[in-house]
Amino acid sequence: MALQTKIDEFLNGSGNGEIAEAAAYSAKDFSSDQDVRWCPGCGDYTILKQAQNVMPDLGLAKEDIVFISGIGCAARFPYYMDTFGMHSIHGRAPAIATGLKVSRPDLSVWIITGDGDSLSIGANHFVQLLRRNVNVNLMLFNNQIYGLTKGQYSPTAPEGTISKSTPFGSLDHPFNPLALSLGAEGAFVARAMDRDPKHLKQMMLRTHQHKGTSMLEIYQNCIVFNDGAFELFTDKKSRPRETIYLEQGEPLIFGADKDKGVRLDGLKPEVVELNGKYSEEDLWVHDETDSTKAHLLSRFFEHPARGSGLLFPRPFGVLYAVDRPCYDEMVTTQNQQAMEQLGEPDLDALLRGPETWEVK
Amino acid sequence: MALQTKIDEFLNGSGNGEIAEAAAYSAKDFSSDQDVRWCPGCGDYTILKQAQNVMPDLGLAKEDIVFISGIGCAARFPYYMDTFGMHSIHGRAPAIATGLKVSRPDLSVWIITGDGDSLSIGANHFVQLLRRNVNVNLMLFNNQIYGLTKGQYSPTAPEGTISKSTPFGSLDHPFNPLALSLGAEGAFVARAMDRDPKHLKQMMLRTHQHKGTSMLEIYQNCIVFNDGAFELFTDKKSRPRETIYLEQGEPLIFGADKDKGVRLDGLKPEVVELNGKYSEEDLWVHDETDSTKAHLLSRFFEHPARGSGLLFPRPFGVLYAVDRPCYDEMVTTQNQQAMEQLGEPDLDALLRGPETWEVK
Amino acid sequence: MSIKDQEREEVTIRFAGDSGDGMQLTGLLFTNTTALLGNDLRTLPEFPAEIRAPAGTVPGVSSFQLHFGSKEIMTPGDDCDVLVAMNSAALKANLALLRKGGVIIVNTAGFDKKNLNLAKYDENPLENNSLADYTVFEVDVTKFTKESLKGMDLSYKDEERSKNMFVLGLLYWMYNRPLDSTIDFLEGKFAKKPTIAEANIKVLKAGYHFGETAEVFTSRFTIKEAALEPGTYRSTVGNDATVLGLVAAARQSNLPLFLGSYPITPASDVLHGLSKYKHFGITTFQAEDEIAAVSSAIGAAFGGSLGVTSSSGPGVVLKGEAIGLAVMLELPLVVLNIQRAGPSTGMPTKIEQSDLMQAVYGRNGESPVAIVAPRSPADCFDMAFEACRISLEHMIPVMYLSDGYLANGSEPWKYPQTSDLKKIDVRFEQPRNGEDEPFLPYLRDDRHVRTWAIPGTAGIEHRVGGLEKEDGTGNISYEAENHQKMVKLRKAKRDKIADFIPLQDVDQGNEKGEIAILGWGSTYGAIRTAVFALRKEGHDVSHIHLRYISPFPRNLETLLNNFEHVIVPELNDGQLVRLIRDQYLIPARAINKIKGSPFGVEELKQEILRTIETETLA
Amino acid sequence: MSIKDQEREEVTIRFAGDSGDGMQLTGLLFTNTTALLGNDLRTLPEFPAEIRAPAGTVPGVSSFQLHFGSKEIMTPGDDCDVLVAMNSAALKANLALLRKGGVIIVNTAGFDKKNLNLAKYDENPLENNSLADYTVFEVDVTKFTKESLKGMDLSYKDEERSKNMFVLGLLYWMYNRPLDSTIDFLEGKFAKKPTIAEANIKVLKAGYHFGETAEVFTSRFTIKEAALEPGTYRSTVGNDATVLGLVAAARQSNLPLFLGSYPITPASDVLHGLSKYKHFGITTFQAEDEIAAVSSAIGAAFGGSLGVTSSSGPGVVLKGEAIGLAVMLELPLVVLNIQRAGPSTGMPTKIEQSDLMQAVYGRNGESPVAIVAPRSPADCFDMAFEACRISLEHMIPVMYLSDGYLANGSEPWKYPQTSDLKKIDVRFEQPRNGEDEPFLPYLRDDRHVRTWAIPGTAGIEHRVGGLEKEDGTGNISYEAENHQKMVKLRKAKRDKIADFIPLQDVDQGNEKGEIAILGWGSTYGAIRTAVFALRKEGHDVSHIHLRYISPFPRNLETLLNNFEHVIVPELNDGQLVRLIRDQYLIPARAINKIKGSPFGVEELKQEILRTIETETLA
Ligand SMILES: Cc1ncc(C[n+]2csc(CCOP(=O)(O)OP(=O)(O)O)c2C)c(N)n1
Ligand SMILES: Cc1ncc(C[n+]2csc(CCOP(=O)(O)OP(=O)(O)O)c2C)c(N)n1
Ligand code: SF4
Ligand code: SF4
Ligand SMILES: [Mg+2]
Ligand SMILES: [Mg+2]
Repeated sequence: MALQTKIDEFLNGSGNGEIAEAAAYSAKDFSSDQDVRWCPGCGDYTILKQAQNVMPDLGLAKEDIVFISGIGCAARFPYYMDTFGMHSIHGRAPAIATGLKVSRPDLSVWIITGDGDSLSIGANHFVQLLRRNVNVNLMLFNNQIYGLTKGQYSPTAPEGTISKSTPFGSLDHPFNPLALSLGAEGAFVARAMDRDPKHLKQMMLRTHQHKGTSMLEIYQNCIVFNDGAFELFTDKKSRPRETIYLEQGEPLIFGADKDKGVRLDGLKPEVVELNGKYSEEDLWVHDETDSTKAHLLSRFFEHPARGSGLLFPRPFGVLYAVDRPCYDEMVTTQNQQAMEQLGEPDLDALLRGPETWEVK
Repeated sequence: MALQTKIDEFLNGSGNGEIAEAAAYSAKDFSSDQDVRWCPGCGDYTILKQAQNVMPDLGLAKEDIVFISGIGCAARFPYYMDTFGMHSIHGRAPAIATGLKVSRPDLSVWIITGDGDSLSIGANHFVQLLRRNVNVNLMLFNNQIYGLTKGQYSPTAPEGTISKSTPFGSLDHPFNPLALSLGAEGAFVARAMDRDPKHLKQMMLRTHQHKGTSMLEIYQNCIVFNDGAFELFTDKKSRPRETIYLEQGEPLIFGADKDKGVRLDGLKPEVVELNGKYSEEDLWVHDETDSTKAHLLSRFFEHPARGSGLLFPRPFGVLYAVDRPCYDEMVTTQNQQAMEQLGEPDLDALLRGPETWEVK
Repeated sequence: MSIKDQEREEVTIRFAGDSGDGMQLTGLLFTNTTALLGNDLRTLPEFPAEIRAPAGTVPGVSSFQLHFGSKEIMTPGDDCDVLVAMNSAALKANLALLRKGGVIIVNTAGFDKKNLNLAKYDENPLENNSLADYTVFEVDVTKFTKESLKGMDLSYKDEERSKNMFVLGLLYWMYNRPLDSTIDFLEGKFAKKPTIAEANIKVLKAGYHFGETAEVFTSRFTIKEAALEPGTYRSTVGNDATVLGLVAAARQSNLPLFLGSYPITPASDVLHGLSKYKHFGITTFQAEDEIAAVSSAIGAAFGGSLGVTSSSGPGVVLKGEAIGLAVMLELPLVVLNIQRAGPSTGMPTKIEQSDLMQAVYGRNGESPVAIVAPRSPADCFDMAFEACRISLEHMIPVMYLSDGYLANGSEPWKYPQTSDLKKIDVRFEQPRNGEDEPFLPYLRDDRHVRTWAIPGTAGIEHRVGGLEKEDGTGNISYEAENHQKMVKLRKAKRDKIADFIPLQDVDQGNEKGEIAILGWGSTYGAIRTAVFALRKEGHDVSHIHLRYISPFPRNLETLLNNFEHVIVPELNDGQLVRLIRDQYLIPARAINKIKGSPFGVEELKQEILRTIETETLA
Repeated sequence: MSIKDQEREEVTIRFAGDSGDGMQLTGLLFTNTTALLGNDLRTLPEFPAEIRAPAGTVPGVSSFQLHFGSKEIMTPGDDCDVLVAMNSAALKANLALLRKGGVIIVNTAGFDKKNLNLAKYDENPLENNSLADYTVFEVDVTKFTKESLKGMDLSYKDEERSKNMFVLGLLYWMYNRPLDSTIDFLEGKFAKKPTIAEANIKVLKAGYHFGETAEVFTSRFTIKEAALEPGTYRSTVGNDATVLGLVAAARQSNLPLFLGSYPITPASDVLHGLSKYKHFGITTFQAEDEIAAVSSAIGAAFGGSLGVTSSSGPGVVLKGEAIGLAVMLELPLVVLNIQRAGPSTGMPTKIEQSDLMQAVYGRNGESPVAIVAPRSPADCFDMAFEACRISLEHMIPVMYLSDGYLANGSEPWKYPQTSDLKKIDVRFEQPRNGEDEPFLPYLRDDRHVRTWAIPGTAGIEHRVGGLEKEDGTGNISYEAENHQKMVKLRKAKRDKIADFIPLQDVDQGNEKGEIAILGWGSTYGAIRTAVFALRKEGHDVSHIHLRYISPFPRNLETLLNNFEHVIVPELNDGQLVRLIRDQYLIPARAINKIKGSPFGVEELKQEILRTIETETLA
């Protein structure tokens, strides 16, 4: 049992957080009174919409939800959610969220961040968050560009990107957000896209359900400065060929006519046609808990076409999800154990210290 | 061809950097006049010695070598090397080294950093360096503790570490420096230990030979605040059982009597005894260029004992080494191409700009 | 109906429309034409706040203000005489900036239900005579544009896009400007798309003829040439001039320039600009953050390059620790702070000069740096060059304080020839061999400046770092006397720079007198104009404007003591005024504006008068 | 031979040896015994610089200085009367600190060839009578220790380790102190290792008897009780008192305390200390860097915790941007800066108070925070508590400026009872339902303070951020008037704190007079003692010491104007003095020491006299 502070007294006293009411929420209960100020057609709109749609399904009281963002177009997000929110400073949202969640484990904390915010200036806090596995949900809006500052290349922009700051083309090799997250001990790593709202909403639900840091990368179209960056995956025609949706326990099948699959030849993945030579039984079955498979999936788009000359599809869904103790829970437990070991705090004893003397 | 600046004129003029003389160096030519101020018995001493030993083999002129460090015990290193050096600020050495190497590709740049310096405050610069693949060598002295500040746990310290700042035991899950490096697009990832100087020197040579960011993790004993952290691997008795030295193209064999090996069962590595049932032919053959194998090796110490009940040994040597374009080289090329496209710089034309008018 | 032809000494026009309406280009083209006619001028664009707002809404409005005349023009103008409003939101957002009696030219097509709603007008302002105080010209720009393009089958988008040319043509007619430079521009720009070029030119001319033929406009205006100093001019905005100043400094020192930067409003254009000039031996590095940006510049400086880093307040504060390192290493480093309104993220697109104290004191320990500040868009060239010169010649970090007003504002610039530029004198430490006595990295010359000893130089291998160092050897030292000596030396080195910068001049007025108005940075134009007016009215006021702030010019104290009252107007809550009061114990008074916008001339004039009264009463 | 028994009013002893010789413990034990005898005292340890140097070398020397007496003792003493040198390096490093004629007790075993070489002595100082000016007692401590332990078969290491007890015993004899509290301590400490306890006690007694029997020492000294204010005392070092102040504030506000911190000398002990008290509802988080440390504290404060972050100069400068965010969010935040010698990495283990200007101005934009500074080790408790109180009651970041001298120095502390402590009054915004009118997060009370509205409270969901916000609603606003209003409001809120802190008192001397010595922070003891001496000599000097620096106490200006001259001694190049000159236009003069060490009383006295002369001549 931990120390009862003013916060506990206040929150328990004030009759807050009855889930009862929560149940009654509709999506629009989560839209704030601020007019949304993204460019018309920006992918951020659909993501916002799905976030508002999924909130009622979480069974949480509105006041127990907090959105924390850094700086960027994406980072304007909290203003539009009628929950508690903080639009903080560039890159620091994971650190702020850590302080909040560790001190207030009762809250549902969501981090909204862009590819620059999280993988450029904020990359340190990003990897530390994943390592510590603080129980928060992080939504990384990846548009492969700095939107708010009007179009410089970002750490996820492919080599050769012509941008305001790279008129001759960018030279740095980009981060692979999922591979970086796995390397940083991430225990939940998933990908979605703005143009598939149904799946996006499912993924948001998964991030909420997973205990620990849930990293959801969302491909988001910046219509003004980087339009069409993900067209291959979002375009109705190319999508079936270019994407694969991962389902736990299901074989890796894709293609317009579900006629392609991925199999493992030893350690090497390979794309095959399901036309006689190979059938479903030969295919790799998705297992969210297998870190090696997650590694391979995260690297798919780098593998060159092999053998069959077929290209690898881009995986969407949950690549990796395992349970690992959460930092915030461990802190709570440790503080409670301290209470049990050391007993009720006695300030006078503390002030007195080990040794005193009298002066008459 | 690029613009000839004062630096080019100066260096070419001044008859610097004849490799001829370089050849004549001995280890002690690389030890500076400063007294070394590490605690007696600190692992840093042997690392320093090997660095001084390897320098003459690089065939470089002394003045073309620069050591850049952050802050920490390890970071005192440059003061003891009679080369150019900078003892900078905490965590920033990779960024400083990037600026130096990009502007002076002619130099051999070495980064010296501790586990706190590189994976705590400096983790952002660390991952960005690997991603960009700047052609520098980074030696990460991992002692799983903050030495200079007298004994707080570090981001590589195992859970439960009792330290000055964690009297009840640390709670954060540590980074795996090699896994993080691979996730950050690292193209050269290796591990050595202070207590095996011969192998350590070889590894230093490899980091130098590899083009691109060469990340060498060195297990280093902090005798004062974390003595024996790596005893299992450094201790003569346990070492054969607990470590495995990787050799390109060689099967994964270890054990005092070379009687154990590692094989792959599909994606799953497994330790086997080479006693009849399995022989060398069944074992996994090391391939530095295989990112999946590198991933598996980097995760070895996490795999629980399986089947045979045998524990995995800790891998030392080069886990991963592939060629990838270096950022600094690409910058040089791009600047040269710009010259070719845009011609000799004409300052007056630039000042004049697109449109002018006369006032009489 | 006859058209009156009138002469004007100065005019301020504000072009306002939706972000998509191309008002910035319209303004620029009018500006170029006007410059070519020999008028003096100043311009200031106003962009919507960072996030793009939906078309038609007030936050989506983009404007461009131009102030030009036959007299000296030093500001973009207080209120404007003519407001061009391409839609309802543009009118709503800018009406307050139009003087009573001013002219409004509205595109009626932008005042339909949809647009009125988007602009949150409940009534159409064109109908409820809320504009009685102004002369309103209603023109259906959209319709006329489309008509003039009849038969050219262009996409709807392309037709829409050329609306602004109609307005431009109309204003060219109103102010008697020729079309040719604009036509040249259009032909150049759309060389690959002749139909587009043709369309734009058609619409431009249509606008011009509309003025002539449509019997709407009752008067035309002419503005004579200004008495500008003879010479060849170009126009420039501050951030471009800053870029050119850096390039020039790199050439005049014959050093490679390395810029480590991280994008931030309003500094990003410095990064963008420099990255175009790789052939000048310039490397631009977009770092992962501001700390890496400045650190990489320090690394480059260690290697012998001109190391530069650019940012704005929230980014500069992150650089503090590394700047302190450069102070300790005694390496050259140029830190550009294109200031914006703070604190914290503040108002990124708004104007403020509130990072001066941060520049002076924003580091741990006693950490002296030099500080310079440009006073006009073109002056950004000179002061950026000076920042580099001081940094290289004195081996010290230099802070350069520009702001959003200079960054985006433009003026005619009598640009220099390379031959007019100073050479920057840089010496690298020479190689040594066994015979020479050992190299001492912290040996100093009579300016207290140490030598620049770059890697690759045989025989002078040495180590530097952020720990206190022994003078001379540069070895780590915790010795008491040495530390005090070094702290004083680093300050003395900074103060010594005063011998290598110009003495402070009086911009306007007497060297001695009743009132001195002391300014710095972008307030120059407003103060100069206000003081000019005050002097005309017979006030004994002088204008002193600082471009070198740390160290101050040697004669500043004496100069200020020549005046009974010193008044310091700043776009902050009082910063320079504190340095002056502290250093010289002069009871300087502050005039402060913290509204994200520059001083208006009239506003400033009144403030000065008010202060004078209280002063003289006091 | 008879032994003279003499009385002394005060004595300063310096224990010096190798890091391994346990001098710190020796000093602490002597201190406790001395405190129990009712002497007043101050102590200051001196550790080797960060990196551990090899045993026997000068950089490896660790010392502990104790100043005690029957009169008021306010500093650890200038030069010492007795120097204990356990080896050659210890003598070399500390001799300069011994007054001429002082006593040296050397362990001769530490003066063999090996030790002399390590200390870089070419000759044995004990033999070349270079010590003629001092009274030297040569004792082979090592030998006597081993002898006294004969037959106890202990490891060599354990024997070596108990050397220091011999010296302690000897000094107890010299200064007439009882052994019992030390014996109790040893029995407690080694409860699990009775032989070690026994050994240490044996050696302790051996040392004591050696004094008595060995016919070496000619005199013993007694120091009477000091006239301390009656009450119960404990001793404390500053960093511990800081920790207790934070814990007390958490309890008195009944809030959970969240410390986000990153280790750095000399601030780490605050993190170490707090992390022991988890059962007080305290969470300590060792963050990845200082930015994450302060950011996590802001996150915790947003959630309703008392958010604290601790560091030293180079770390605090990294926190600037986030502190600016807290200024904008108007959340409570306590920032502890345990200062060290700068700039840059500087001299981490050395003493300086040069981060004041950084605290005041080290952020972009107009970013006002409150600043407090403790004046003695025990005062760290009060001011840490005050920092929390001000921050929580005024919803503003508070900077707390301690330094290495306070952090590690100790003094007797008449510690308070919980019942003596203020309650800290915190109110959370109450939940609302549909009927209530909408919640306005930036509504203010008459102190300009907004309410603390924490997540989990129904009906007051709201968003905050670093962009300028509209007063009242807290919505983003780029509106001109609003920005100026908010800048002024944030400052007014900070200034209003002056109504909730004590008026400035005069520590010593008259309320009006010739000279005021104005100090802040850790220079208190030295100034107080120097002023005391000066007044005794008949000078009209008063001592005013600031603990609240931003805002200044309401009456400070009037108070300072009561004096003809104001002199400001600081351990920096002049910082507070600049704030005073700027704010009050008072020609305050600075006395500066920048040597990594505190003012010596005599040194300060002389400096003050010199300044008075020049002043009165001027
Ligand atoms: C300390 C700091 N540095 C830089 C900036 C400028 N800045 C704001 S957002 C941003 C990057 C935005 O890119 P991203 O995170 O991808 O978000 P997006 O706008 O693309 O959604 C930058 C560089 C800032 N506000 N603060
Ligand atoms: C900005 C800043 N923060 C903190 C410190 C204090 N500090 C110095 S070294 C260090 C960590 C050292 O640990 P590590 O990098 O592992 O090096 P080691 O001493 O173990 O070799 C810290 C926290 C500092 N010098 N500067
Ligand atoms: S700039 Fe791009 S990311 Fe930002 S709002 Fe516009 S479309 Fe969206
Ligand atoms: S503290 Fe540890 S790491 Fe540092 S020098 Fe001593 S032994 Fe080495
Ligand atoms: Mg982005
Ligand atoms: Mg370490």
